[in-house]
Formats: sequence, structure tokens, C-alpha cells
Amino acid sequence: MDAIPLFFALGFAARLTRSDLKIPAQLYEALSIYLLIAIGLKGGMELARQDALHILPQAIAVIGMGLLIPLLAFPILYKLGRLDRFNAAAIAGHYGSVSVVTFAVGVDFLIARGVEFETYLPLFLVLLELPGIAVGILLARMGGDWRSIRWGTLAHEIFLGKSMVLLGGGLLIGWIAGPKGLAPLEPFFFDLFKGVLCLFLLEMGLVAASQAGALRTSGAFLVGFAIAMPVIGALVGIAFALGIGLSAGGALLLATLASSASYIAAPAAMRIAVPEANPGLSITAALVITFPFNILVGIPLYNVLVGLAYGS
Amino acid sequence: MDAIPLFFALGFAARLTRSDLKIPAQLYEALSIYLLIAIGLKGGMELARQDALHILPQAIAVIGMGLLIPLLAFPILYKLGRLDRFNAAAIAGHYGSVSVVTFAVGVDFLIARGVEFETYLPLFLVLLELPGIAVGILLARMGGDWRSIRWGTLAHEIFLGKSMVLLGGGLLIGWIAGPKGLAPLEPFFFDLFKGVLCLFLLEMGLVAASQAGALRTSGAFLVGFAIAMPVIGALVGIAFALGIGLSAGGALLLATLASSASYIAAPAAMRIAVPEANPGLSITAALVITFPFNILVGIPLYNVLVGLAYGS
Amino acid sequence: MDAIPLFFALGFAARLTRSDLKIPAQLYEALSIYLLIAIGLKGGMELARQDALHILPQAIAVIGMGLLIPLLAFPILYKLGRLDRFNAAAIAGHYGSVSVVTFAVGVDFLIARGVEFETYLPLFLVLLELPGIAVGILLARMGGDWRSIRWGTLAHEIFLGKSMVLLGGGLLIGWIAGPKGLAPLEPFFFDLFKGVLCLFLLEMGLVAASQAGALRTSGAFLVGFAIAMPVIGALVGIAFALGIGLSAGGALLLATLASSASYIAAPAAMRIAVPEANPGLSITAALVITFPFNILVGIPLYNVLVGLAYGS
Amino acid sequence: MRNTHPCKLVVIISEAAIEDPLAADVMRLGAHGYTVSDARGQGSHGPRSALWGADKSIRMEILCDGETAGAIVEHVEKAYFRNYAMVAYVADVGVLRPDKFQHKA
Amino acid sequence: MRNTHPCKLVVIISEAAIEDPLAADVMRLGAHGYTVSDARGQGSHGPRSALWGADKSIRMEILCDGETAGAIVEHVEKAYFRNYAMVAYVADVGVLRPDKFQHKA
Amino acid sequence: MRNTHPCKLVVIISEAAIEDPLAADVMRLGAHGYTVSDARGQGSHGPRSALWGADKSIRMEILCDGETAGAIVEHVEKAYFRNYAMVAYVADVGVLRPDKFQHKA
Ligand SMILES: Nc1ncnc2c1ncn2[C@@H]1O[C@H](COP(=O)(O)O)[C@@H](O)[C@H]1O
Ligand SMILES: Nc1ncnc2c1ncn2[C@@H]1O[C@H](COP(=O)(O)O)[C@@H](O)[C@H]1O
Ligand SMILES: Nc1ncnc2c1ncn2[C@@H]1O[C@H](COP(=O)(O)O)[C@@H](O)[C@H]1O
Ligand code: NA
Ligand code: NA
Ligand code: NA
Repeated sequence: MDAIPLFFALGFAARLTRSDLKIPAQLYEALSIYLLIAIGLKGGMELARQDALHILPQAIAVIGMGLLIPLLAFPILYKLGRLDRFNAAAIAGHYGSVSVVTFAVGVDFLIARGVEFETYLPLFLVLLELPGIAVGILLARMGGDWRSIRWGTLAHEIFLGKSMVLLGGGLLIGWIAGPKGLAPLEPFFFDLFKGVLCLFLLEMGLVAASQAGALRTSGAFLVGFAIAMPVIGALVGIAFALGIGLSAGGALLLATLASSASYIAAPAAMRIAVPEANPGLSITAALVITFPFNILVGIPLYNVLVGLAYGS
Repeated sequence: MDAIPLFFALGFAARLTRSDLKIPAQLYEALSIYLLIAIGLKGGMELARQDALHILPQAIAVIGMGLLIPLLAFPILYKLGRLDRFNAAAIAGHYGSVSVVTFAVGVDFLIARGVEFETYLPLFLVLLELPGIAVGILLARMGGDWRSIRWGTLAHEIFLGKSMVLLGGGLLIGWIAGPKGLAPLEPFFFDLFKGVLCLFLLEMGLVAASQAGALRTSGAFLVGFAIAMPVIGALVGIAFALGIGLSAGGALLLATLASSASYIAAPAAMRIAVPEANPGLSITAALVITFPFNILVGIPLYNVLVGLAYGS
Repeated sequence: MDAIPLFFALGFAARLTRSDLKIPAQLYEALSIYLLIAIGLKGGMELARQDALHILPQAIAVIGMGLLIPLLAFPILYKLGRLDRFNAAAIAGHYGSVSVVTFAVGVDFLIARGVEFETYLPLFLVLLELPGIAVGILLARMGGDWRSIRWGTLAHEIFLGKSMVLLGGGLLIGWIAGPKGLAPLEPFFFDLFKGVLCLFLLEMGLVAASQAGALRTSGAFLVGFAIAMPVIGALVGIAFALGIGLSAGGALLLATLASSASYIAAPAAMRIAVPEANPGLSITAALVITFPFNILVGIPLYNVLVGLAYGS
Repeated sequence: MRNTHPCKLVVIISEAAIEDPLAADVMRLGAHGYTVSDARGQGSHGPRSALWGADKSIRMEILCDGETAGAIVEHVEKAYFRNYAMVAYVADVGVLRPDKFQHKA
Repeated sequence: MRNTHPCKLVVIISEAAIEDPLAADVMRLGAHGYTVSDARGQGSHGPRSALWGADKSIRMEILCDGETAGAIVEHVEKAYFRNYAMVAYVADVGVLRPDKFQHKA
Repeated sequence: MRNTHPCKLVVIISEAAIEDPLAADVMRLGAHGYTVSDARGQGSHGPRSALWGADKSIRMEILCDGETAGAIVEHVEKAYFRNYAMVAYVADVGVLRPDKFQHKA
């Protein structure tokens, strides 16, 4: 069996049973810095091997997908779930953006099964980080008080948030340095990747369980949303993958991205841009339900859906 | 020459000469998290290859050994050393439990010499972590005020202390995932192991030297105890190894476990369960004397003893 | 293209654009501990293969070079730059000492080009750490108030500063353990080296940019000095390399050492020994200008100079 | 100062090992919250340099009314002073929203 | 005490996410400096254990004159109290160099 | 408050580089202990963001009697204020065991 969900489960169980296990805060940050750079480098290195003209239209379509998903999520939350505008918009923004670790687990899923995929997909990860957050913020401010927004702070928070800088910067470095320039970095950034990912999932399990108490107050609707929305997202992702002509492996990764919800970049941005929203709600949905759902159930499920769609 | 004792010596010397060298606290925690998981994974992976029925009686005997050792140590401390009940019991508990790093050095000792051993021995490490601590606490509370014990807090502190969770959790994951599931984790958790161990020993040297001042006040008896007790423990370990039919390599590791004293799990548990005990005494004994004694002198000595016992 | 300057540039750009990217302080320390030990081990291991008698005269000449460079720098700063004695002496001390990371980049430069060099050069790195700082302190105190110096604290700060302990200790361990003893540490200390170096350069970029504001107040003279002095140092280094008979590769490394300015050991020592000096000035010069200059322009330039001097 | 109301600030510095039980006690005694930072230092139990687990200290501060402050100080004195490295002090401060810090019914 | 002059100490404990805007506000309102430490804790918004990014708290302290203290307290009350986990208090202390902490012109 | 006795609290915020000499001075001047936390901040010497070694600050607090507080404040003023980034303040607090904090003979 694959070790990744086991590490998540260990962390989750440790916290639920109130073990004193803690991942030091700076280790958590070190692991996430490592993962973001490593994914960026890998994607950039593969990008260096591609024909940019071929990818451009795909990239534009993927950005469109990032704008679309929060627009699907918002009415569900606002009309159906009767959340106030701020919370509905903030949660929609989380689902519009993406989870880097979920993506990494998806990649690992394919590698373990020997399935091929477009190796430049980390580029789409980078492209999907921002549009969803931006739409979420606009939805929150519609018909409201635009002047109170600190646009400068906000733009910084989004465009120059650490996950964008590391992912985008890694991509750029990987692209410029190319496979030859990165060769001496392989033992560090590539060989250790999965081990580091396991440690990070241990921590994610701890964090998810520490937020699990919020489930009681967040209501059944939110739980349902956090399970249904990733499936909707995955279907959208598969449709786009078919539309832009990705392989089946690529389709699974795009579905994984579309289904995943951000719990690093989005919470930080929303805390500044939509402070009226209760961060507990979006974190419960994105991290306590959607994240483990995707890791444990979602990715295999989307793989089946991709199989149906691609007739394989 | 092997690098492990050299790193310990460097840390010890740096601190004695009052160098400003410090291992950041969170790096120390990161290293110990890594070592605990790595040892657990390794053991679990090997366990997956074994016949559980074969190991069960051995495991029961090993737990018995864990209960026995503090019962040997307590009268020495209480009657001979005239320590008060609390301190005698707390120190006995430290020696009943085990030191993960000493075990790792023992494993390394065998690997460097190409000696075979039962690869599931990390299971015994996990099994030996708790019984000694539990006996130590019971000894402290005998004839005393049982009601003041926070049993809940205490049970948590012991069973769900971070070293149990990581070691036991790693064992479980290694066992479930098996050699195939762990293969992608090898570069991180196995190849880097000895390097990380060296860094950890550098830190242990710093910590041991920082506590060395306590030697002056702790008295000659405690120093003698901290040298004699590991040898007694090792003899017990060899006897049990013969009894349960371990190989000579396995016997050295069981002797190492029996001789070692805990300085991570036990101090944390005792601080909650037996707050009347002076933590300076047990730490001086376990970390300042027994730990370096085992690393530098003990393990080679026990190897000779095993040779005698096994007639090789 | 090589990834090292790209990581520095990424960090620099992230900070200039006020990204919230931060390298946690303890990760920074962990990386520097790793780099210092790794370089020391490597050098010590190579030293174990050498004939000490052959190296001794070279080593003495190198120490002489370390004493000479601050004596060249001081009059430039004091007379030409009209800095006060304290600041001139403190800055001279920074340039007399060396930058470990610049050295590592120089080594990497040679390896990437397949150029041979004397593998024991890390010994010279260790030898050059202190003399320059000592001369800087003496220059500051000349004709001044010697009694106010806490000699004890100061000697500790210098001889037992953490970079000396880790570098020197690593060298000693590598020398005693030898290639065979270090073999199991290779995956950790050697294979990961360049990846860790990249992360460290990311952080150096952040730090350099965070100090860049000081450029406005430090004046044009200091900027000019921080570009001219490394070139002067490199020329001195090449001359010494010729004198002691190093290979062209060794000459580049000695030039790199001579040109580099310390920004870890020297600032810490100067803050205690010459508190009257403004630390902003030396850090701006050493870290904001000289360090990137050496990495981006200097090392290739010195390589050309070495080519001219060695007629290759 | 305008807007601020008198309130007590209790600060407890002790071993990191007892952070959780201490926090539980403080909340049980009527506080509405507390804040903890990592610390190191020296005292009658010798230096505590936070080099490793058993050597770490914490600094906990609690804003509360006088009654709760008294209860906390009395309790820690009884429950912890004898066996743990610890100091505690109380100061008078002004807070913005006094109701936030009044004894829980 | 000889040498010391009366001064206000403002302490703000809040979410790490707003460290930068908070610091900018404090300086804009006339403070000459501030000091920040990492913190964790519990309050009316539940526990904030600093386990990960969104869960971190900070403790900021500002030495300033009464006027600035009033302005800071009033501003944070208006700008942050509603939407962020936060407490603030003010204390009277004595400082060595009072001019260092007087309102910026 | 019942049980507590008046005591001085001295707080010194300065460069991490001088933690050890500062602690030694404080103990020499009669304090029985001190507590240190890591800090960052801004002041007349510009921002100190604790990004790296030379940029780190510490916050040291010392409980002591008035005499010792005066001696500490006077000493740091003379020994460090000119050349180091530093602020210091003194507050009145109440402690449980006053003898623990009285000047060492
Ligand atoms: N006089 C003091 N001023 C400030 N902190 C102190 C003082 N005495 C002790 N401490 C702190 O409280 C901890 C425990 O004190 P003690 O029980 O006296 O060893 C020490 O490690 C210090 O962090
Ligand atoms: N009574 C209190 N005493 C000390 N710190 C508090 C108190 N209440 C809240 N805090 C701190 O302020 C943060 C935010 O408080 P709150 O807005 O009440 O959730 C908490 O996470 C604590 O760190
Ligand atoms: N007004 C202030 N309030 C709180 N902390 C301050 C203040 N001024 C300075 N500090 C702290 O003291 C350090 C040194 O101050 P300075 O010597 O003014 O640069 C700063 O880095 C801050 O951490
Ligand atoms: Na998504
Ligand atoms: Na034992
Ligand atoms: Na130099």
C-alpha cells in the first residue's frame, strides 16, 4: 500500500487521541518551501523541453477554468447554503485555487501506476493558484464597500505570496537552468521529494484533526459541499482536459487540481482581503474534509471517471 | 574510525569550552522526528517479512524484561544509594525505558562489522519504551498519595507521547506499506539516516556537556550507578536474548536496549507523573554518563560479552 | 545555466518586490550548520590523503595572506574613504576573513567545468577565518582604550564562534574518520550539498535585498570599495597561489577566498569587539555588494585572471 | 486613558512540560483566554537554556479580573511552586473591552 | 526610580497574518518603534495553537506617550477588533530616555 | 492583591548578540534570575527583522527589588545604549515570594 495516506492518517489519529506530537512550526514551513520549489523546478525543467506555442492555448483555457470554478461554487454556497456573501465568496475562492500537496499526491498516484502524463503540468498548478482567489475577492466585494480594500496590500498578498514566489520562481529557475543545470540538484530536490511529502502529510493530518472540532458547528451543508464540490470540480477538470487535448494522465491531474481547494495561499489572502469571512469555515471545508477526501477517495474516483471519459 | 562518537565528542567539547554553537531547538526536534519515524519504518518493513506467531513469545519476554529492569534498579538506588523514593523510582523508570539513539548506534555498529541480526528488532525498541516508565511511576506512588495522580494526563503522556506515536506509527506504516510501498521513501528515510544521526549526536554532545555541571552536586554514587547499571542491564539483555533464541547480533541489540536509559520519553512522563523527583538527577545519570558510556565503551564491551556468551 | 545565481536572484527579487517570503530563522541556521560541517568533512577527508609536511609551508603562507589583506583594506577605508577608525577597522576585518558560501560557489564553479584543484583547500578556508578578524580588532583598538575590551569574551567569540567550531570540527572529524569512515555519510553530507547551497542562496538573496536600503546612506565610496576590494583581494590571492605553487584550480579558489568578505563570523565578532562600528556599513559592503558581485561577476573574472597568470 | 478599563495581568514563567495542564487550570479558574510564548532563562533551579525538550520554558500571560487573578495565583502557588521551576507576577493594566476578561459565571 | 520617566506600554496580541499592516499603522500613528514576538494561545475565537500558518499569533509591544497610545488603541479597536482575533492592553511603565518615545511631529 | 508583594520588573529589548554578556551583567548586579524570548521589531536603528543572525533581537525581563532595578538600568545605560540597538523600561508588579527577588547579599 502507498505510504502517503498512511502518514496523513497517523497525524490525524495522533491529534484526535490528543497525543502531544507536534511538528515544529518552522519545520512545517521548511517542508512547504521545499515542496513548492521542488514542484516548480520539475515543471520548469520539463517546460524547457516543450514548444511554448503548443502550450499557450492550453494555458489560457486552464486560466479560464480557474475563473469558472468559484463562479460555480459561489451560488451553491450563497443560495443553496444560505451563507452570507463574505463567507460564500471566501470559500468559493478557496475552491477556485488549488492545493499543491493534493497535486503532488496525484502525480505520485500516476507514477506508482506507470501512467504517462504531460510533464509540464506544474505550469498549470502555478497558473491556477491566483485566478480563483481573485474571483473570490471580487465576489465578496460586489455591491459592497470597495474603498475599504487595501488594494496594494492585497495585490502583494496574492501575486507575491510565498507560494506564488516559490512555485513560480522554481518554475522559472527550472526553465532557465534546464535539465543539465538541475542535474546536481536532483539528489536534494527530486530524490527526497516523496519522503518530504510524507512528513508534510503527517503534519497535514495533525492540522486537519486539530480543526475537526469546527465540524460540529459548521453544519451538515458545509460537509456536503466539501464532498460534492471536489467531484464537480473534477468533472469540470476532465471536460477541460478533453477540450484542450490532454492525455488521460494529464486529465487526472487537471481533475485533481480542479477538485482541490487551497489551504495555504487562499487563507492568507482572504484574511487580508475578506476579513469579514470566518476563516474557520473555509479551513474546515478545504482542509478537514476536501483534502483527505481527495487523497483517500477522490483521486482514485477521478481516475475511474477519466477512464470512462477517455474510454480506456 | 567511525564518525558517530566523533560528532558526540565535538558537541561535548564545543559546549565545555563555551562555544556559542547551538543547535536550534526546532532542528533538534526535526532530527528526532526523523530518526523515530525512520527506525519505525525500517522495523515495520522487516516485520512485514516475518511470521508473527514466531515473534509473539519473544515479544512477551521482552516486555517482561522491560518490567524487570527498573525493579532491579530501584533497590540499588533506594537502599544502597539512599535516594528518596521519588528520585529512586524516577531514575529506575529512566533505565527501564530505552534510548532510541543508543539503539541506532548499536545497529550501526553491527552493520559496520557486517554482523547479521534479526531485522525486526525495532519492534522490541517500541515494546520497551513504556513498561519501564510505568513501573517507575508505580514505584514512586507505592504507599503514597495515589489520588494526586492525574491518571488521564499521565496515560496520555506515556502511551501517546510523541516518541511512542512516531516509533509505533512508523512501525505500523512500514508494516502496512511493506518493502514495495516504502521503496520511494528510501532515499529520504534510509539513505540519509546515518548523516542525520551524526547531527543528532552533535546536539546530544552539546546537551550532555550543558548538564555536566550537575555532576558536581549529584555525588559519586550516582556516577557509579550510571556506569554499573548499563552493564547490569546488558547482562540481563544477553540472558534474555539467549532465552528467546536471538542471534549474536540480536543479542547485542537487546543488550544495548537493556543497558540504555531513556532521555526523551521518560523525562517528559516523569515530570508530569513524579514531579517530586529532581529531573537533574535522572538526566545527569541517563544522558551525561550512561549515554556516552554506552556509545564509547558499552557497545563494544557488550559485544565482547555476547561473544563469550555465544561462544564465538 | 547554473542554478546557484538564479536562486540568489530569486531571493533578491522576492524581497525587493516585498514578497512575504521568509526563510524561517531556524532553517537558515540549520542550512548554515549543514554547509559548514559538510565543507569541513570534505576538506578533512582529503587532508587525510595528503602529506602534512608538504602542506605546512603553504598553510603558513595562507595565514600570512589573511593578515595582509585587512592591512591593505584599512588605509583605503581610513585615508581614502575618510571613515572613522572603528568603521574602517571593522570593515577591513570583514574583508580579511572569508565567506564560506562564496568558497562553495567557487568549488562548484570548478567542478562544473571539470577543473582539477587541490582537494585540501577547505583547510585554507578554516585557516583564513580568524587572522583577518584579529587584525581588524587590533586596528580598531590601536591608540585607543584597550582596557575596555573584554578579551575573554572576545577570544571565545572568535576562536569558538560556531563557524570555527563546525568548520574546524568537521575538518578534524573528516581527517580522523577518513574516506572509509565517511562513506555512510555521503548521501547526506555530500550528495545533498548543492541543493542545500541553493536554498541558502535563496535566503542570502532575501537578506541582501533587505539590507539594500542601506546603500542610499552608505555613500558611493563604500560601493566602490566593495567592488574594488574583492578584485584587489583576488590579485593578492593569485600572487600567493603562484608563490606557494598551487594549480590553476587551486589559484582560483585562493583568489575567491581572498576576494570574499565574511558576513557570518566577522559581524558577530565585531559586534562584541568593536561595538562602536556601525554594523550596517560592513554588512552592506560585504553582503549586499561584494557577495553578489563575487558570485555573478567575480569568480568568472578571477578565472580569466588566473588563466592569464597561469598562461593557460 | 480613555476607553481602557482596569484589569489584572498575570504572568507565569515555568517549564514547558506543564503548558497544557497549566492552560487547562487557568481556563477552569475563570479566565477567558491566555497567551503563551517560548522562553529561556535562569532562576533558583539553575539555567534553563531551551537547548532541548526538558530544558524549555514558557511565558504565559493572562488578562483577567482581580478575583480570577487571585484564584490563579493561589492555585499555581499550591499546585506547582514546590516541584517546578516557576515564577509568577501580577500587574495592573488597562483593557479595551472589560467584559471580555470578567470572571466566567 | 531615578532616571526613568513615565511612558505608556501598549501590548497587542493578534493574528500573525496582520503583523505587517499592524506595524505600518502603529508607526504611522506616531510610534517610534515596536517589538514583536511569536505567540500562541486561546480566546473568544477558540484556540490558536501556532501549529501552522493561519493559526499563528503575535504579541506586539509599543512604548509611546499617552497620546500615541490612545490613538493606537482607538485605531486597532476600529480597524481590527471586529474581524480578527485580538486583545490589547495598556500599562504604565518608566523608561530611560523619554524623548525616544514621544509622538513624532 | 492578597499574597503578592511589590516588586520591580525590568524589561530590556536589544540585539541578540549581547544576550550572554547582558545576562552575566544582570546576575552580577544582584538579580536572582531572568527570562529571555526571541523578538524582532523596529526602532531608531531601523528595522531588525530577525531574518538572520545579525538581525535578531531579544526581550529580557528581570524581576528584582528597586535597588537592583536601578543598578541594572544604570549599568545598561552606560555600557550598551551608545553602541547597541536597545530600549529598556521598568514597571511595578506584584510577586508571590518576595524573598526570591531581593538583592543578593
Ligand atoms: N528574577 C527573575 N526574573 C525574571 N525571570 C525569572 C526570575 N527568576 C526566575 N525566572 C524565570 O523563571 C524560571 C524558573 O525560575 P526558578 O524556579 O527560580 O528556577 C527561570 O528559568 C526563569 O526563566
Ligand atoms: N484573557 C486573555 N488573556 C491573555 N491573552 C488572551 C486573552 N484572551 C485572548 N487572548 C489572546 O488573544 C488572542 C485572540 O483573542 P480572541 O480574539 O479573544 O480570540 C488569543 O488567541 C490569545 O492569544
Ligand atoms: N517605541 C518602541 N516600542 C517598543 N519597542 C521598541 C521601541 N523602540 C525600539 N524598540 C525595540 O528596541 C529595538 C532597538 O531599538 P532602537 O535602539 O531604537 O533601534 C528595536 O529593534 C525594537 O525591537
Ligand atoms: Na480547485
Ligand atoms: Na534500559
Ligand atoms: Na577575504
